[in-house]
Amino acid sequence: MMGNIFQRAKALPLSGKLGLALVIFWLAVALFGPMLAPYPVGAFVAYDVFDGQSAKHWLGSDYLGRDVLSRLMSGARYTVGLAAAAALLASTSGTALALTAAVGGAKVDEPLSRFMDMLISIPSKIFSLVLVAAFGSSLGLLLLIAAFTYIPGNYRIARALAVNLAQMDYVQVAKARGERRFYIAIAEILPNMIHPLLADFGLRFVFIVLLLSGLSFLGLGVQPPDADLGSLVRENISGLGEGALAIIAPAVAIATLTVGVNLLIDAIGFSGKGKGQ
Amino acid sequence: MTDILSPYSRRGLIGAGLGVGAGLLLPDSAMSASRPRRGGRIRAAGMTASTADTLDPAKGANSSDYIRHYMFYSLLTQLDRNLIPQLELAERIESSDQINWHIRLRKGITFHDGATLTAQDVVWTLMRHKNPATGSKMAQIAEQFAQIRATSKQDVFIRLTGPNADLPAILAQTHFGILREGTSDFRTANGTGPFLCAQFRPGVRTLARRNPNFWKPGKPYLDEIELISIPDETSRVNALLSGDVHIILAVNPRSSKRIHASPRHNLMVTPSGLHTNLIMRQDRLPTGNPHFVAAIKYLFDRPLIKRALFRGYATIANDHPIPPFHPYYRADLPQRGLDLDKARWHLQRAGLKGTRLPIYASPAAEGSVDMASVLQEYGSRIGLNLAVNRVPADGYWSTHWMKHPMGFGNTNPRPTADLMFSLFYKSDAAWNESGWKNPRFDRLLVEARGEANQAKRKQLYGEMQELVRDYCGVSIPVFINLIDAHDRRLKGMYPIAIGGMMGYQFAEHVWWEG
Amino acid sequence: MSATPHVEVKGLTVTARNGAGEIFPIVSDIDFALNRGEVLALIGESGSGKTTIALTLLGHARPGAKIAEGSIRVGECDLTKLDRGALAQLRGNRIAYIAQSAASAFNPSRTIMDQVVEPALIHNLMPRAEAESKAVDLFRALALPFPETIGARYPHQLSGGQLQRLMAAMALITDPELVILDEPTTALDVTTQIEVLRAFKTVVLERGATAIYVSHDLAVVAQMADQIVVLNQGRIREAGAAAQILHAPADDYTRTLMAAARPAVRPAPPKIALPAAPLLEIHGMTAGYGKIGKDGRPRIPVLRDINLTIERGATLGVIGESGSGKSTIARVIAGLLPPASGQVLLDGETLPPGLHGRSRDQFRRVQLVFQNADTALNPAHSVGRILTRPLAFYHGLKGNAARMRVLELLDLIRLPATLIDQPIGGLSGGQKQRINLARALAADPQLILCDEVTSALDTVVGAAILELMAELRRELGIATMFISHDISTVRAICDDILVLYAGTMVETGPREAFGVAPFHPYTDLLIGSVPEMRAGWLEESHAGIAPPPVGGQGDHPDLCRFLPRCPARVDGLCNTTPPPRRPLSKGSQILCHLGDESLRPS
Amino acid sequence: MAGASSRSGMSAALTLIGKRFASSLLTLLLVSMTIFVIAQLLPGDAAQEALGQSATPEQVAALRHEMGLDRPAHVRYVSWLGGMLTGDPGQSMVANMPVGEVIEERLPNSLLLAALAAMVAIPVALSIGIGSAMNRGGRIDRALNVVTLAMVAVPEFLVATIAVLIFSVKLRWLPSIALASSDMEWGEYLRGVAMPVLTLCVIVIAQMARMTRAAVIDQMDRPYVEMAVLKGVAPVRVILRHIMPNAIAPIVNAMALSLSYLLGGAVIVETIFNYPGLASLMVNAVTSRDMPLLQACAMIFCAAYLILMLIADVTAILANPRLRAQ
Repeated sequence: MMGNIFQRAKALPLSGKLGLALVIFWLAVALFGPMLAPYPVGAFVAYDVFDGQSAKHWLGSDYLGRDVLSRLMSGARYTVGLAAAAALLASTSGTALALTAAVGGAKVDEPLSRFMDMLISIPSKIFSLVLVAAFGSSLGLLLLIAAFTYIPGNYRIARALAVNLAQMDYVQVAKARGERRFYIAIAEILPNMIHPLLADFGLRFVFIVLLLSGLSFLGLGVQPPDADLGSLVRENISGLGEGALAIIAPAVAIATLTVGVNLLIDAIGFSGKGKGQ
Repeated sequence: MTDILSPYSRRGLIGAGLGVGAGLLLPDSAMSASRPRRGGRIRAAGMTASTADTLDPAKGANSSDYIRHYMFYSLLTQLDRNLIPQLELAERIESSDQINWHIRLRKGITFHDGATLTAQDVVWTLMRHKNPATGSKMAQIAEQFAQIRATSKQDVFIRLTGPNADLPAILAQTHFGILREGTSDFRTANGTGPFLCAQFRPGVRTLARRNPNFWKPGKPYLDEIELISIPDETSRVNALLSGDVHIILAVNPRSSKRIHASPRHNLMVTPSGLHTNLIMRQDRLPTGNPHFVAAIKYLFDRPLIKRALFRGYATIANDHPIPPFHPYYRADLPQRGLDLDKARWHLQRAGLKGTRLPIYASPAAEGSVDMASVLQEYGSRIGLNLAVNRVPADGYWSTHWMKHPMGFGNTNPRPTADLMFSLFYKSDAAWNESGWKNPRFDRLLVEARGEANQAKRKQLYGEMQELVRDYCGVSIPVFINLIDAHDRRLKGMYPIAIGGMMGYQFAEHVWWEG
Repeated sequence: MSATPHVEVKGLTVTARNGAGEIFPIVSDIDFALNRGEVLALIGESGSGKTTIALTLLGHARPGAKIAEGSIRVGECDLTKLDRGALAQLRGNRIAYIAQSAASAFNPSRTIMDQVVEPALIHNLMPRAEAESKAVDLFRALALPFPETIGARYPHQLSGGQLQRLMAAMALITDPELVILDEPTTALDVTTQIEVLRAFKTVVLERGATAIYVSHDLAVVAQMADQIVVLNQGRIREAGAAAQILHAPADDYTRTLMAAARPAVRPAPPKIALPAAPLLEIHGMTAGYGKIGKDGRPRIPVLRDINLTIERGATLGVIGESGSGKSTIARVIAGLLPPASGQVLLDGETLPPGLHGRSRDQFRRVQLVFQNADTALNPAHSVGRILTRPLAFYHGLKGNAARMRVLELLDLIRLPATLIDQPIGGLSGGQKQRINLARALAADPQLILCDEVTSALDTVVGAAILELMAELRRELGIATMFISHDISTVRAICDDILVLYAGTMVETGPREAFGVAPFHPYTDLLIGSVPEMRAGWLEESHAGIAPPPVGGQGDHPDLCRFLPRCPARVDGLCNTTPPPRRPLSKGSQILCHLGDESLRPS
Repeated sequence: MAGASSRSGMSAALTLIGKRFASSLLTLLLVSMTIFVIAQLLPGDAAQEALGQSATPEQVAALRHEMGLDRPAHVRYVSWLGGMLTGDPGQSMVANMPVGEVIEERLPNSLLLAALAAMVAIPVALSIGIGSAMNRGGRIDRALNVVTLAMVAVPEFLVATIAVLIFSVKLRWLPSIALASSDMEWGEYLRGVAMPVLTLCVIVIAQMARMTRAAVIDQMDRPYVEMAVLKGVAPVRVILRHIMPNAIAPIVNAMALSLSYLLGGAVIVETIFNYPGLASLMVNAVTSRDMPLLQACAMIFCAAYLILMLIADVTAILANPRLRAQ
């Protein structure tokens, strides 16, 4: 099993390897970052704010004189975890609904599509604002908001795929065999949607990272003293004028994380496709 | 920290106390350098923009409203740079018993529509605050107006429900801006102020043109002021630095470095009684435990807050709401500081080691989120597990404020010590934030209000400060300085401690040297 | 014969790169030459490299492939030495290409005329007006209907045969010296194929262009080629004059190809003593798509008044051209399409019309095998999983028992047991079709509905599948409905035959009845259109000749559907009165006004 | 002939528009109900928010009565809906103006900003998408892939702030705030919105470019493309004349989705550049609990989305002769 994964990793193109390396790096940071961080995430350790790089503080200090490296290492897990969980939730629920619509016929499809239109047409950040105001900010709510925002997009793509696949002969064969809709959706249709859905997952992941940072701009992010990467950028934005590391470091972190995820997924999709043909 | 959703503060603006000494000026004392001159057009940026923006002075809810109202309306009195009420539309204000007041108006003052100001206008303006339908922010204060009537075309008689020597200071609040009798349409402004309202688009902009018939000769100096709002602080500072606006309100201390670095701009710092305070509800546990309260008060690293949160633009406070520059400030009270040992001891006495407590903070209360982070950090060192619960500014005051065992409030300065204590610390006050009940304090409050002797009064207020400091469930770590910034060519600026931009009154006083 | 050949290919090797990045040859050591005006046929099965070679004559290799070695000379130019621009100058100008499937090779969003004149315009050969009038001339020459206005149409509005001819017009608009025809009739019905072949022969070849004709069908090639090159797995097996290859093939592989093209007639197995009720009966079935109207017909009717019977263990052949509704019969029986009216009886019991309400056992007894194993087998599943599912679903077999049964099934269809864990993607077309069949067998059915199970396969592979089916039928006694467009296959393996035209049964009868004339005019056309493996057949065949003129058509919905194409139609009768169903003396029943005496004898 | 098919195209489009109209009304109804229900969950109401904390209970009660907030929720919703059906979106509770007037002031600003952003973003996205599709797998393609991904990944407030620091504060080329006002000249206006437009473009270009690339590549393997190449058609013409007519439908669809973001998703851009648009108005309506205004904004965003989707679908019909004929 491990050998298999290793082999597949070796077979990836260069961009895929780079993506894999970045993803592994950020996963490791998300998992072990809080343990390895040199200072507690909320500790005021530097006398000066927006310090530059130094031996004590590798990435300088933030707007309150906290250690940027520590905050980055602790914050990565929120971005990685939230975005991954929300993207996963959005993808699975969007796909599940799309499958329901594809095998359920117009009676299911029509109301679902109206519901999705509704979700997609309310601006997501404003929607988040209302929900946070109504229910209070929590990780769970953030997760739900991000997921709900991106369900319709996934639904559209998954539905188009599933409707096409539902016309395939093997689905007809399964129907003629007397299979139930659930089996058809799960066993016959779903496995053939995985690659495009993975690519979509990658893009949703990026969008969710972006949405989370957008929400942090509106003051709706993770609870302090913790902060996701977007919040780290946001809270240090006043350091931008002086080119503070406190803002550059999390911005670079976001970019490498999202680009890495997508490079990897592109590469997997590519090699997967090659195999299928 | 600034948030587009948060009005600067939801508390009504109230002028500060009486007779405050000078000494608040910054090195850039424009007064000496230049003579006032006419002309010029500037753009000013406030910090709140909303469709709720209003031209009705009674409804003024935020700094942008106050600035706007000062441009278009005049008041009976106005606080000067020493926070002493000066006569404006009133020529004379007199009372022998502090209950019955007589006000004589200046002659020949005209509204923007050409009508002449009469006593009837003043009576109508003041009385409308008592009508709930007006929605006045001063409704509570106006309750003490027992009777107001015009005794002649120039004379107004006011009878209060009880003695109050502070009436002139109370009338200096923008909400009491004088309207023409019967005004009901607030799509434009019809006042007696220094500027005419050329355009008013709520949430977008206000365009003010010089009032050529303003009753103060020579004033105002500027031809036109465009007042806009830029809620995002970074954007506001950038707009100033890029020359798009000429004066901005409410600069974050963190941006002060950038403005200092600009040769074209000046900072104006206004020390004030504004503070963000921690509330520990006395009617709830564990915050009702006096040892817990004491522990928390020892846990604030005030110099750190002053330095890190406010970059030094703050005054260290002593857990009571009277700032050091206030005449009734009690200087001999020992300053409380960070003392982890004492905090730990109190916490042990409270028997609360290891408990987890949520602490509610919001961008609505300036600096509270970071203060909570500071508190949490130090709490963790003595085995106190505080969980910061940041909630959005939107709805904070109605949903969270005073509703949790631990949360933050944010209080603007009040014109008198009496008002500050009566509104926030009296046992039965609606905004008794911590819900503490101290009969001695309540007695002192009544006594001080009736006391004519200034020295005696100072002593009474001093004891009240001590009581609040030691027993009240409110902790005030620092008073926050107000920071504005403006183009160097804008002259005539000086701080007035009741608010930014010269206590929101800059429009009348400044001139452009471009 | 001139001294230098017009086209000469020497030592041609085309390579491609596989997933692991290794380079391997797809075709190698190809040599051939042909003179001006000659037709050379490249013949072989799929994967033989015939299209790859044909494309190199345009200097083109598909993405991932590369012309690695050799020379390709057309006239004066060596195509391997030309750059992109120079090649673009040649293509669609001096060398033209007619693609396999005109339906997909025409751009769906542009008008035919736009596309037909494009080669002339981009090579600046003539002004648009001239090009258009030339195109109209070509349309006329190619016997296209409405030559003046057909150019304004879009591809989806035209039939496959028409598009194929239009593609020829597009190729000829620039008067090319070399035309490459890449399986130009493979996707067509036989009855259409003969028309297209005729058009090609008169217009393309008689204009004196040199041509390369790519095909897998020896009989078609026999009509067109002067020379034949037989390819197998990227190499030339045999090359020579057409007559020699067709009549005296020297190579074993060529002989196998020839043999597979003529299906062996298999004797029907001895009939078993029959119980009272036949296995499957269909009575008065009408089916289609869209809402069912007041007259009981669906808005888009596909099948009308279908009656048929399949005895236990018997094989019924259903034949018709594409769009005739033959697959729809299978879909109705399987329950995928509920009929608008009529009944389907299995073992004397009425089947619920749709999927809903059928018992698992009813499902089990009827199994559907689709034409294209590539789409009928879920590419995400392994061989084992595909075969296990019906075992578990119908018989509750799990674990080792299921695995044992899968191995048995693999053995039954002559596939190695090692395939069990393979993903479907890696199998060859023939292997897939066997799995497709085995999946149906796994249900232990009484009736298998085989929808064109061999038409997507190469002849040799298809012949093997037919052989396998015959064996299974002998061993297992399963009844079969064999749906096909190929009358020779149907005649070879079926007990009874049903000819379908535009959703109506035009002729039904035992297989023997389809060996001798007279036939229903459509059956006659069908049989007459199957190319024979000899030169000159195309010229001699009477199939596809123009029908006699008739007056206006009545509006009765049951008028003969074949009327517009029928060479035997009778004015005043066929166009006014619905045809009766009548028996012929040879044993079949036809839907026609004409009878034994008036139909064309063979 | 061409005339006939375009006429049938129009009728197909009209049929679609008719059908869509009905389902759009349903969607709008659904949105309004959702907004209403969620807004009911918000703490406080317009009266409390307008009066602030200094309010006395009598004041709040009086204002509630004046605003009609003392009626039960369903009554308020039905009366709002009734107003809507007669074309009256009601009175803004906070601004004390008809909602129509408030919207009238902001909507043109939002539309103009979105239109300008679209005018810049669409050609750029098309060029990037087509460019990378033509170089599929090549160096340019891979570079553009990473660049577009990175563009999506950078938080928009960072993009905006960096742009302000460079173009306004440092270079002083462009104003840092977009002051849209009716008495402005076009040149001045365009300078003012240059950076908001730029920021919005950065956000939407990447997505549109990626979809364009995918749609073009999807067509590139079709036999008709090979046919065109074998006719000697030059690469650029292959893309423009042969591939684009077939790829246009999914591209327009993706663009419509992205463009719908330009209206409602511009909150952050509107905030940073202080642009008086609809999104910030809606945020304002949320914080002041101004239900009629909030509903009106939601209706506009929803309608804009539905219209864009309709445009995309009509384009798909008009571009596809097969759909046109139906």
